[in-house]
Amino acid sequence: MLDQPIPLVPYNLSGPANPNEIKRILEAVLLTSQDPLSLSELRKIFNEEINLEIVRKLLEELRDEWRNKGIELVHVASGWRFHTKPEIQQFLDKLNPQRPLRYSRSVLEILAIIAYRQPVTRGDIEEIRGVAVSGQSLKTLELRGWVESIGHRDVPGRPTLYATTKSFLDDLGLRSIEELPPLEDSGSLFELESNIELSSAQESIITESIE
Amino acid sequence: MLDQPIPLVPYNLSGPANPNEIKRILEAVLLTSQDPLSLSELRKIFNEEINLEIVRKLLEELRDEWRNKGIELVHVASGWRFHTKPEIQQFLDKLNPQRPLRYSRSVLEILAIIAYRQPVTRGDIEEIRGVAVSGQSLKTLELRGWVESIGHRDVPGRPTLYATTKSFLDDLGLRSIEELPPLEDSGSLFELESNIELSSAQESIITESIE
Amino acid sequence: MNQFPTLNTIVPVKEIHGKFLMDVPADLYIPPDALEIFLDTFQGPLDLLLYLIRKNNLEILDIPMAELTRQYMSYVEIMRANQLELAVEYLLMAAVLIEIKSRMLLPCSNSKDTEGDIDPRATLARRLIEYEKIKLAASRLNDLPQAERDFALVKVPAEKIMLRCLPEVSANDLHNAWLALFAGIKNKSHYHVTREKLSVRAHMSRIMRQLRGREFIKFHELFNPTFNIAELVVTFIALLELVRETLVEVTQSNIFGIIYVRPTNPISAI
Repeated sequence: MLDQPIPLVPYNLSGPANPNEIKRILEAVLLTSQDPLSLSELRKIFNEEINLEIVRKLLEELRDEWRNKGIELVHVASGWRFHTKPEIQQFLDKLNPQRPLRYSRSVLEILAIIAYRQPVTRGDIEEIRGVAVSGQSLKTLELRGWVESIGHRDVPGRPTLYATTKSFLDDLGLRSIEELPPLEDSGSLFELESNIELSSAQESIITESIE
Repeated sequence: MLDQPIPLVPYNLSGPANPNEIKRILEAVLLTSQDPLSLSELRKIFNEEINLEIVRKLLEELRDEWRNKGIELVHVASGWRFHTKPEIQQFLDKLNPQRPLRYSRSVLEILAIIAYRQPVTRGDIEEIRGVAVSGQSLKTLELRGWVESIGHRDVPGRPTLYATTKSFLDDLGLRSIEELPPLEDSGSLFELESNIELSSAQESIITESIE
Repeated sequence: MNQFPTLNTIVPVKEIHGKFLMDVPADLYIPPDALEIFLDTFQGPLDLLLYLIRKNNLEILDIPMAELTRQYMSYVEIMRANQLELAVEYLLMAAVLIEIKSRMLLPCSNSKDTEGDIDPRATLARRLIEYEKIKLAASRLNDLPQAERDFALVKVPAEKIMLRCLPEVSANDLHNAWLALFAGIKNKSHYHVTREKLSVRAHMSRIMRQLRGREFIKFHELFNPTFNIAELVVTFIALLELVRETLVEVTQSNIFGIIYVRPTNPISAI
């Protein structure tokens, strides 16, 4: 359907005359924007005189053109954005030797609970993990812009409800929460392999010592 | 000299095997960097195993490849960087429309008087507007490059004569001052006379009209 | 290789050189140096229980409570013996385990309508399953490429043009300003404005500009040969107007001689 030529709405602001010109502009604008740009934002560039479908089609063409580069055009939750392919990271690290901090296991577990069980209160998180949640861990995630409070549960104490943000999806290159890896059923996991649960960290501490 | 193939120092860090691969990496790294990167910084990416001359040559090739894009690779004092070409600015502005700035009414009135009645002195302007003209308003217009002093009137005090500049015409998209909307359009506001005659600001507006 | 991530990706494994100083059951040896790391490694009692269950190949839906409780208590005892600050959750879990174990020892309840039906282990099993899912999900989440850690965002700086920050003015704005100005004046008194060719004013400016910085200019220099008749006329009128406003002087030393136009105040004097 999209393969058929779509007539361009005439565009007259000292403007791009043809699809290639429009693509060149889309490319330049996306390369200068750190945040993802939605279709409708991109359409604004051309005074909204270009059909959304055309913008989408040109973006897809652009994505294909960049396929073999070190940078890729991706479609994430809040729109389209360029980012480097993971294989480029090793070179970037040479330039900026300090690597960004990795999140601790507890922060990651809290994030996973919020992502998969949202909206949740701190109490819900504590119930699942069986331990108290440090304010620091939640703060870390909020400061990163991955988690936000979206209201209060209507129970005594009115605890804050947390959910993940669009920016969380953007930063993981996802379009929606459904694109997260599915929650594995523990039962099937157990059948698969029981010792994968024994993380080597735990293993090394306890089993190692038996020898 | 550089056109001859320069043998690449073997590069072995899970690494780029050929010039195209290196170029692809340079491109990705430069697109993610806000600051210019010097040749020696760029060389660091490859564990300094690549000749500076080769890096320079590849950057020049990259610059040529980007020539027809909305973004260009430029060599500035502190190194190499990508930036947008000026013609992209209008589209970026659409994306982040700053609330359009407006000149105050008094600045606009002063500009109108200078445009329609030039050359005029500050005294002329004050006479027409009936209020003192702040130095700031005139300064604003002079700094903008729209108004300049073109001499002095030979009366006591030798007041400066102001006129509009060519840059004023350019910025308003006019070829000449005659292209300003004619004042006779104001029809009912003024009594029209068909005489084209020489009439100075004072004569026509103030003196003549006091009947 | 292993499609399931290990916790190596999350918690760095520290080297342990400790020797065993304690005599504890064989499957519970923990080098004392490792105890703190042990506490750090486990996220809490659920995590420890899961470890024990998986390590011993126990069935999560049919937990042998006696064995699990025995092992769990051994760990807790070791930690307490070493006076490690044990999170209260570990002790709470110990109590839960003992309670479940003791309830299972009781004969099946006579009143079927209460809790008799429900396996006392059910809640624990449910929590363990849920926690295990999350634990795995956290690990998978961590394996996803992440902005700033695994890839960088592209941000090419835009060359900002200064002019863009300045207010825009259109010719109509000026016209309106003019109209507003005189609408105001008209309200105050009766004014009478003649129609005027703007070009006179424009050419007055042009002539003044040509004169700028000069002693004089020859009359004919004011008349650009490319001018049309109207422009020539307007230029002449502009010159007369400048004379009238005493901005310029026009002199001629002899009949048919060169006419000089001088600014009354050469700009050099500014």
